[in-house]
Amino acid sequence: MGFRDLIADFKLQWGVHPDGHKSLTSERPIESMPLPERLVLPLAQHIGAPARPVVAPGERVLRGQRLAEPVGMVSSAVHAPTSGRIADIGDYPVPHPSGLAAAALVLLPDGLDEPVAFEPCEDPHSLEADEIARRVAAGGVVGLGGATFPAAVKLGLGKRNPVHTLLLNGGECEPYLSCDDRTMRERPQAVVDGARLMARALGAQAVVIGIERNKPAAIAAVQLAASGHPEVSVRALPVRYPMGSEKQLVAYLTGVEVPAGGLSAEVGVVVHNVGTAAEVSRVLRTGEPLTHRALTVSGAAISRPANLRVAIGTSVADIIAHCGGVRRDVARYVMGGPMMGMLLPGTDVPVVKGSSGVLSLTSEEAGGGSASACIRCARCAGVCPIGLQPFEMAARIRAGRAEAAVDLGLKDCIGCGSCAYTCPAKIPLSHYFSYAKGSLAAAERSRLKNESIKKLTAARSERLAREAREKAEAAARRKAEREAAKRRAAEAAAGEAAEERREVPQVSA
Amino acid sequence: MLIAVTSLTLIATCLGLILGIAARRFHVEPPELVSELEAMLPGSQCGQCGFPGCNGAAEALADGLAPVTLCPPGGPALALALADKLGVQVELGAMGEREPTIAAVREDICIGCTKCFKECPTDAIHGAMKQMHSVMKEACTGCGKCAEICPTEAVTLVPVAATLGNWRWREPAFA
Amino acid sequence: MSEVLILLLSTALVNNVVLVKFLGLCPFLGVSRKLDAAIGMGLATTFVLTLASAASWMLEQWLLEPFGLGYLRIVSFILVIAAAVQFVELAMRKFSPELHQVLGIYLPLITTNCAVLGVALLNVQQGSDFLHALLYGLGSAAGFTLVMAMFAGVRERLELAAVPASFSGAPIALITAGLLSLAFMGFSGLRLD
Amino acid sequence: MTTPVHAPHAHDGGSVGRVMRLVMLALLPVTLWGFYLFGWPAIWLWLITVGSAMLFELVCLRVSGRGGPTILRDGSAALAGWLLALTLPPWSPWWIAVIGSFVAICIAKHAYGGLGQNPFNPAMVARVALLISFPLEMTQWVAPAPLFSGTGPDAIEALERLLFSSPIPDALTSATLLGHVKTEASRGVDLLASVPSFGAAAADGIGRHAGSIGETGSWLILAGGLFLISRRVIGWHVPVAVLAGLCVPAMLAHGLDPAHHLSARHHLFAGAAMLGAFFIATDLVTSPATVTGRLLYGLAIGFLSWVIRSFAGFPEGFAFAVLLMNACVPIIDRFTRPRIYGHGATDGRAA
Repeated sequence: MGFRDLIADFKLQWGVHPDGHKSLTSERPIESMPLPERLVLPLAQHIGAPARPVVAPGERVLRGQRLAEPVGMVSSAVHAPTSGRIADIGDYPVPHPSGLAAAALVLLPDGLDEPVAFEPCEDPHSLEADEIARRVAAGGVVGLGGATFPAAVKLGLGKRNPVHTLLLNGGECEPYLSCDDRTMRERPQAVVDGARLMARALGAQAVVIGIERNKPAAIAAVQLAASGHPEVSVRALPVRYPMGSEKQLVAYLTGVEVPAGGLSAEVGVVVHNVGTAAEVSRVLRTGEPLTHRALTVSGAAISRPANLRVAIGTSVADIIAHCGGVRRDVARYVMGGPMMGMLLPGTDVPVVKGSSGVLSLTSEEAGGGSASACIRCARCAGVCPIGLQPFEMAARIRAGRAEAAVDLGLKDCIGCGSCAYTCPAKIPLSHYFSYAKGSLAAAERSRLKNESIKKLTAARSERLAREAREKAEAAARRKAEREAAKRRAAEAAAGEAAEERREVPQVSA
Repeated sequence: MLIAVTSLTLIATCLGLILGIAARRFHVEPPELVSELEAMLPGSQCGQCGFPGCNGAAEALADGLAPVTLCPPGGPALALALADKLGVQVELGAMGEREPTIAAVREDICIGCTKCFKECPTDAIHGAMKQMHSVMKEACTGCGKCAEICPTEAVTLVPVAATLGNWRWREPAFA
Repeated sequence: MSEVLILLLSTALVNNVVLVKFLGLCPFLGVSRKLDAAIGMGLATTFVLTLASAASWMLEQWLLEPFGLGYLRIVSFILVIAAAVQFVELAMRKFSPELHQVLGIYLPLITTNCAVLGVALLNVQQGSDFLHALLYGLGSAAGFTLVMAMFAGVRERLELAAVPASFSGAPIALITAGLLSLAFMGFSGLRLD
Repeated sequence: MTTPVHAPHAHDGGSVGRVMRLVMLALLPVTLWGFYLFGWPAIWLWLITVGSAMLFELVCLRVSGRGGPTILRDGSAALAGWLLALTLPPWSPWWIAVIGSFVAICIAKHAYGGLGQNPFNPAMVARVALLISFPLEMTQWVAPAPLFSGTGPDAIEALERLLFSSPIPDALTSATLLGHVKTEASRGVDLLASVPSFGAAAADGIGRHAGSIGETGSWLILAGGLFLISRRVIGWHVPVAVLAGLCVPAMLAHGLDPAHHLSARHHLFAGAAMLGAFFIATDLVTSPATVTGRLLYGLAIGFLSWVIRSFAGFPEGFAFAVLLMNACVPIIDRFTRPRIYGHGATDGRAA
C-alpha cells in the first residue's frame, strides 16, 4: 500500500462497511453443478430489447446452439446450455422484484450434451478489433457483474470516444459474494487474457485491474498472471461499499469523474467485470458461447454455502436443493448481493446471465423492521458515494414532490443502498428513490403519450373538418344539381304546358 | 387649504409623470396565458374535466375557476406542470394515483355499430360496420366516451396490464 | 463609521421591525412559503423602504414642515410609497419576470406594508437627519429581509414535515413566528458602546 | 405473491433508540455530579421534568393517533426533558418543570409533527420561554449544598419545598458568575473587581458554584461529549466550531480590554458552553446536515452567545443563540449542499 493509496483512502468520505460474510464461501472452489431436469431461458437477460426466438417448440437443439437472436442495437443472443428439446416458448416467472412472468424458452435436457461444431481460435490476439467485438456479441456475453449490459456494445464505445484505459472491476464489494474472487484465483490467466482482448477491441493502451484489499490471494494470482504484460497493472482497492460501482471505481483509479448522465467512455475509460473478462477469453478461444456462469450460494440459512458453475436457466430451487436445502427459516431469498440484489418472490425462477449470487437470508441477516421518523442525522448523506442528501430527497418524495427530488440529484442516484443500510430510523430510502424514478418514468411515458395523442386529435379534427367540408360541398353540389334539375324540369314543364295549352284545353287542378 | 391642495396635486403630478415614463420604458407584452395552457393540455377534447374541450378548460384554469388537477388523462405530471405554470400549490392527494385504464372491446357482445369509433377523440378504435372493433393501446387515453356510448356495453375500461416494461415500485409504506 | 454600524445592527436585530416591533406581518406571513420569493420580497421591500425613507424625509423637511402641513403627512407618505411600489413592480416585470410571477399579488402589498409607512413615520418622530433616516430605512429593511429569509427557510421545511392537520398552515406559521420572536428577544438590551 | 421488498437486504443495526440511549449515557456522569452538588431538590426536579416530558409525549402521541407507549422507547422525550432539567435552576418549583416540559414537548415538538419535524430545539425553546415568562424563578440560583453534607434539605423536605414552592432561604441563594458580573457591571463595577469577588471556583470546570446542573461539572460534560464523538453519535464539527466561535472573540476582546470582557476560560467553564456545544447544538434534528453547514452553524452559535453574554441584557445567551441559528438551518443546508459526483468543477466534460 503506497503513499498515494494512503492519501486517496483518506480522502474517501463516502461508503459503508457492511459485514462481509465472505468467509462462508471464499475458500470454496467453484464446482460444477449437474444439469437440472429443466432449464428456463428468459429472452430478456440483458439491458435492451428482448431477443427474438429462432427455434420452435418441439425442436431438438444442441449445446451452444443459438436459440434467440438479438433485436436492434442493444440486445444479446441466448444460447442452449446443453442439448435437448424445446418444450415451450411462453411466459414464465423471471427474476424480477415484481414476480411477473416474461417470455422465456423452456429447454428439457436430453442428457447427451451434444454440442454444435464450435470454431476455436488459436490466437485471438491477432483478430481485428471489430472481429473481437463481433465474436463477443455472437457469444451472447453480457456484463456478468449484474448490470447485464451487452459486452460487445460496450466494446464498440471505443469508436465514438477515444478510450485509453480499460478498468477491470474485481472489487466485489457486495457482502457474501465470492464468485469473482474465486474466478480470479482459479482462472487468473483467463481474466488477464480477456482483459487484454477487450483492451484490444477498445483500442485502450492500458488495463488496470482493481481488486479490494480483502482478497490478497486474488491480488497475488492476478498479479502473477499479469507479470508478462506491462500494459496490465493491478491496483488494490480500499475495502468499502460501493467501491465496485463504476463511477466510484473510475474516480478512485483514474482521479476523473464520469460526467453526470454520461458514460465513462466520455472520459476515456471503460469498465468491465473480471468475470466478464474471463468469459470473453473463453468465448474467443473455444468459440463456445456464454451458457454457464459462476455464482455464489450463501446466506446463514443455506446448509452448504458454495461457489457453483451453473447452466443459465437452472432454477433457484434446484440450486438450493443441490446445496443441501435450507437449515433455518429463510426470511428472504435474494438474487445478487444483499445491498443491491433483488428479493425473489419465490424459488421457481431461473438463474440468468446477470445472477452473481443466490442468498438465503435469515431475518437477523436481512435487517429491516418498521421505519420511524427521520431524525435528520444525515448519516445517509455522509455515506452517499455520489454526494446526495438522501433524507432530503426522501422527504420530498414522501410529500409527493418527486420533481423537487430531481433538483437534489435523484437522477444521479446509483441505487447502491448505502443510505438505507445505515439509516438508524430504518427508512427505506432506496425504495423511495426507485419509486420516484419509476413515477418520473411513468410521467414521462404519459407525457409522450399525451403528445402523440395531441397529434392524433389534431389529425382527427382536421379529418372531421375535411369530411364536414366535403359533405357540405357535396350537399351544396347536390342542392345545386337538384335545383338545376328542378329548374330544368320546371322549364320543361312550362314548355310542355304551353304546348299542351295549345293542344288541349286546360283541365282544372 | 390652497397650499395643501396645490402641494398634493404637485406631488401626485410629479409621481404620475415618473410612473408614466417608467411604464413606457419598462413595457412588456403580457403572455397569452390561455393559449399556453391549452398547448399543455392533451388536446383530445374528451370533456372529462367538465369543460367544453381543452380550450374551455384552459380558460377556466387561467381564470382560476378550475383546479390544476382537472385533467384525468394528463395525470399528476400535467397537474404539476400546470401548477408550476400558474404558480399555485397542488394537492395531488385529491387526484390520487389513478390506475391507468384503457378501453377494451368484448368480442362476443360487439355488434359492430361503429358508434364508438365515431365518438373516440383520438381515433384509437378501429373497425368497420358490422365488424369487430379493436382498440389501439398507444392512442387510447382511457377517457371512457366509447364505453358510455356503446349500446351493448361491449366496450369497458380495463386497467393497463402490468408488464416488466411498465411495472414500477409502489410508494413504500410508512409507519 | 461605528455609529453607522451600530445603527444598522440595532435596527436590524435589536429593534427588528417584524419580530420586535411587529410591523409588516402581512408579507411576513403571506410571502414566506418559498425562500426565493421571500428573499425577492425582502429585496423589493428593501428598495422601497430605503427609497420611501429618503423621499418621505425630503417631503417632510422641504414641504410638510415649512408649510405646516403636518396633517397631510400620512396621505402624502402613502402617495410616495405607492408610487415607489408601482415603480418597482414595473421594473421587476421587465427585468425579472419569474420573480414577478412568484411575488404576484403580494407586490402591491408593499404599499400597505405598515413597516414602510411605520419606518417613515418613526423617522419623523425621531427627528432624524437625512443620513439617519436613510440608514434607519436600510437597517429596518435588512432586518425585514433577514427574518423573511429565516422564516421562509423554516416554512419550506415545514412543508415537508408531518405537521398535524389541526396545526398545519397558518397556525404553525404563527407558532414559528412566535418562537422566532422569542429567539430575537436574546438581543434585547444589546448595547454596543 | 409477497409484496416486493427493496434492497438493501442488510442493515448496520443502528436505531434511533440506540442514539438516544448513548446520549443519555453520556449525560449520566454530570447529572449524578449535579445531584450530589445540589441535593434532593435537584433530584426531584429532574424526576419531575423527565417524567412530565414523557407524560406529555404520551398524551401527544395518543391525541395525534400515532401509537402508544412503545414509541416512547425511542427515548427522545426523556432526553428532551433531561436536557431541560439540566438547564433549570436546580431548586426550581415543580410548575416550572411542568410548564417547561409542556412547552418543549407539546409546542416545540408535537405541534410540528413530532420527532424529527421540529425546527427548534425543544429544550431550548422551553428554557427561553421560561426565562422570559418567569424571569424571577429562572434566576433563583443556589450555592451548592451537597448531599450528605447536611447543608441542604433531606428527601421529604425537598419534596415539600418543590411542591409548595417555598422560598429559598437567603443564606443559600447565590448568583452565577455570568449573572454576577452583569449585575456588578450595571452598578459600574468592572470585571477586574467583580470576577475576583465571585470566587475562584468559577472557572475550574468542576462546578462548585451556583448555576444549573448543566453549568457545573464542565469536565464531566466534556468527557461525555468526547464519548459521543468516539461512538460516532455526534460529529466533532459542531462542538469544535461552537467552542471556537465562543473562545476566539472572547480571547481577542479580553486581550484588548480585560476590564470589560471575560476571559475565554470563564466563557468556557462558567456558563452552559460545554453542555451547549456537545449536547444542545449537536441535536441532530435541529442542526445542519452538511459538514460546512455544521461548522458555520457552530461558529455562529458560539459567536452569538459571546455577543449576547457580553453586550445584551441577558447574562447567558446560549439558548438564544441556538434558537437563532436553528432558524437559519434550512438556509444553511440549502447553500452548503455537497457537490454531486459528476457535476460542477471537476466535470469530466469540462476537463
